Amino acid sequence: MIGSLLSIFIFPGFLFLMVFGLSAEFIDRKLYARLQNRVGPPWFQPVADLIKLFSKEDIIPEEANPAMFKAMPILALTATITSFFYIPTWRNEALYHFNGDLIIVLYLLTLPALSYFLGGWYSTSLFSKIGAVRTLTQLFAYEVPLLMSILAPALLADTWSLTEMAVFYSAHPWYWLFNILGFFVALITLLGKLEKVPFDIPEAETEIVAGTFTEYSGRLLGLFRLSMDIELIVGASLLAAVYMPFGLAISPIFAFILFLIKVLSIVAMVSVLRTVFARLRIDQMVNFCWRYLAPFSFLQILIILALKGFLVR
Amino acid sequence: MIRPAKMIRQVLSSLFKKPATNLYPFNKFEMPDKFRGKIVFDPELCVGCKLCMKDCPAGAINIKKVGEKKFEAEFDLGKCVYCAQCTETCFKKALKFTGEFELASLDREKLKITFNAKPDDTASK
Amino acid sequence: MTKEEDVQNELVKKFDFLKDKVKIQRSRRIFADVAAQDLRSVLDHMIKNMGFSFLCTITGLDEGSVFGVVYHLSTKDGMILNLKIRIPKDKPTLETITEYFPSAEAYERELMDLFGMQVEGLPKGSRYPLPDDWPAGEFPLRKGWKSKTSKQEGGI
Amino acid sequence: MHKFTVPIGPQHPALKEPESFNVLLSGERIMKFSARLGYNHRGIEKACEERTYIQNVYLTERVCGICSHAHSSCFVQAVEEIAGLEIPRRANYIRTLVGELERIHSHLLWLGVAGHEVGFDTLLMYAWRDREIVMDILAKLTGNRVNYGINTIGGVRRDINTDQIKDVSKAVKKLKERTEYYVRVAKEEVTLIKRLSGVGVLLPKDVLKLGAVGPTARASGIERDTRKDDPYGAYGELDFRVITDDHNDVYGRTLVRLGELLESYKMISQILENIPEGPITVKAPRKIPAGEAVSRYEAPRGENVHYVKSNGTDKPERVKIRAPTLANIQTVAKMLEDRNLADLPIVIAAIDPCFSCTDRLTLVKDVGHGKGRKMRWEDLHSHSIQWYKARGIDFSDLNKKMEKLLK
Repeated sequence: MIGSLLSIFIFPGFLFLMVFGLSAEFIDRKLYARLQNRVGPPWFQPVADLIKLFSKEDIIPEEANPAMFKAMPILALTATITSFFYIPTWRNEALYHFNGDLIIVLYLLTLPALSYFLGGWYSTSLFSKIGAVRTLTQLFAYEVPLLMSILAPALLADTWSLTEMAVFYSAHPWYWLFNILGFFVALITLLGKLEKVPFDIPEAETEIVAGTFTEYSGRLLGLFRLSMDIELIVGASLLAAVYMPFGLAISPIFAFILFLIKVLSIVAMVSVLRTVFARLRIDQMVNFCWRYLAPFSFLQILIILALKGFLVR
Repeated sequence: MIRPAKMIRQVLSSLFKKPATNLYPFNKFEMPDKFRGKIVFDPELCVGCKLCMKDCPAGAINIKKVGEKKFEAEFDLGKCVYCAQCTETCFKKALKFTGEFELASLDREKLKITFNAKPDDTASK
Repeated sequence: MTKEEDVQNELVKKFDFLKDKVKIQRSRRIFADVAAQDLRSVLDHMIKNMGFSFLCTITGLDEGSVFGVVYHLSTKDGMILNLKIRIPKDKPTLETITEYFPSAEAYERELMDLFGMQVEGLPKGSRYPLPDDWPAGEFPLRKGWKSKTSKQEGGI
Repeated sequence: MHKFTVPIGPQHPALKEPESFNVLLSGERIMKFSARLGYNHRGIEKACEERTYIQNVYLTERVCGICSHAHSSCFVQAVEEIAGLEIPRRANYIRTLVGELERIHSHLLWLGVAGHEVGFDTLLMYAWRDREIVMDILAKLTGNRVNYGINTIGGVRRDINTDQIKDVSKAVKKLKERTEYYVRVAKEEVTLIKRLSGVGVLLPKDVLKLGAVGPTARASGIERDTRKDDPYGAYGELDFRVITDDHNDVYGRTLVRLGELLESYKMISQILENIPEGPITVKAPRKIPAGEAVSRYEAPRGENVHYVKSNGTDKPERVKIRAPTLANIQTVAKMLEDRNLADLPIVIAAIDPCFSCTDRLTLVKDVGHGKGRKMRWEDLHSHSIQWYKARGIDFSDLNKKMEKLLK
């Protein structure tokens, strides 16, 4: 009991994720600034922002439903943290695994988007309502390509569990190269899930103030910010686990460092993509996802199905 | 031809360049030599014609007579717009502008500075 | 015969009451005084067949006993004709010219707010440029009106 | 679809200056758009009547931050025309040089703001980094980065020496290469083109009817440029092309502004090559004889019109300032008909609005009490309660709730 409590709260759990999330946010912002030829924030900036937000008073709008208003940030945070336990990070098998935990992880990763929508809708302000509706429309646009592109490696490994996929791919070393196309589709849809620039339409500050987070302030906004940082880490480690399953059998220390490198390289890719694109409109984003991302992920599945015939089990 | 992420080469190359921004309070940026900053007044040269008061767009300067042929300028940096028109209007060249521009202060009264005349006795003048 | 003289002759030929009212100040600048009631006919002629297709702005003047209103119209090649009319201060009414130039609405609202002139025929819209809680009866650009901002707040 | 009105402004991240728009939305579609201006009203026209001509030169400079030289040159030209002053050719050249440098600084600023409005912050950072080159040149030439104060009645206040000319030509070479890069980005960056083309459409016939000026009109194919039609300063002796475009939308305006940047670099190198020798100012009388004049200036946003009437004293009788944004704002309502909300910031930013130019009159405090007095927070608080109570809305129980809260 103590071991699992320890692992939930301390090591691969809340504390580790918070530290890792904040440092990933720092790396993201510093790289984003350096790409724009700016100096960028000091290392303690994300922590300072969090402390500032937590020390501020959080105001709840009068017509908003206080229960739901307060519950949404917590829901977003818990969903992202629990999904981290099912992802095999530096050992061949995750903390908890059973057949079907791939679906659980993907479901838990859509819960934050749902909580942004409910949080925005229940704060009854004009801007957050428009932002909430945009979050949902964006959710439907990027969810199908993401699911398809993660399904492809699972099909190759014939399992629904992330851990068995990791075992399968470490047994057949070069198979993960077939999923490269799925990796790029997943990377772009990850931008949509994390609401980074090409798809940060729900939080477009020049159009609708702060979108779903307009009415949030103080601790609740701090929780939302924290859940977004951790979601960045969880998304990146999901992609790392599914698409880069190499080097897991070596000694724990090297495996851990390799895991850090993989996640930080994905975070670096996200911030480079964030720098070079302008924000799309919601209708452009939806037809981009359906016209380009979805067909590519179907193509990826076709490749996998064709390959399954030849590859020896 | 149209292709996505056009600025990618420029953006990646600036990773290796020195950032264009500098941390202002820590390393200061020097202004060009003839930059119009704070105005200074030399009581010796002033003859009290008050032309500068007439020409100042912001009404920031106030010349007071403190003795025979001795004048004192009361200057409100809070209202001055640093156009240096007074330095040109004054044909006695008693007003000059310096390059100093870091004049922010929390209290409006501290911005009112007075250049008072030398307290030597008037007999010697 | 420069372009300015062509415009001058055509105006004088078309409207004899403009006999000696049109004067050329310099190249591309013509000033003309018109009586208030003839304004529309002169405007109509200038827009339709003299190429004055662009309204630069409308200026209001407080000339002691009378209000002056100057319409600045310009052609494609840069010539400006300034039509000046005078309306009595006790009955300062004007007709709108938004059917020729929709953009005139903002300039005419300025006349109403700042001088107290009455422009008839203006479409419904918010007032410009003064705020809604501006005390009625205060017209800042009239000569007699003094602003109350004290010296400390930057008044002269 | 449920319709609701979205108030945008007066304080809104997309708007750099206070102006308020009420947008009637159904879903994402904009059905009706109404603008309410006048928040940035400072009473410059009335203030001009209370100040001498010399003071007015600096007052008209503060009509707007980014086109300060435009307004002060326009005013000074009108006064010189009334007083019949013939300013030396070298002063004309220096005035045009600073005017073109200001156009470069204003267009680069606009390029960054447009990038920010469509969420392309990298373009903002790079455009504003390159803008520093031209700001430093202006600080070296005129002694200040924004309000240059180079104009005076009868000429200019500072001369330009040879090594300053070398600095300017070196800077212009660097800026030319950077602008060509931005033209390539504007023509090839997919997401930027997607966000800019087809947005804020303004047909040529609407331009004339609604009276649009400057790049907004030129992007719809109307060739109106005051520097060509009504040449002032040294523009008569410079050869340059009026950039027009037939996209009729925000993308066209971007290309027109970038094209004008390239034209400005050509003009500046011409000015630097054949700037004539000679004095830079002519003695101007303090009292200007009675008369009136209309002067026009092609500001970065469009055509400035100044009407000055003098009555022989040293204070003008009437100064009328018509800024380009006042003419362009009428077209925004037309451009936004049934577009969607996401386009609103970029369409408003596309006419490069400068609302401090547009509103220019006095905001008076406390006229009812005769003399202006400072109101502390408590007086304002109690005053507002009396004011509302007089109108039948009683906020006083609000006080009790506040006290309970504060205890």
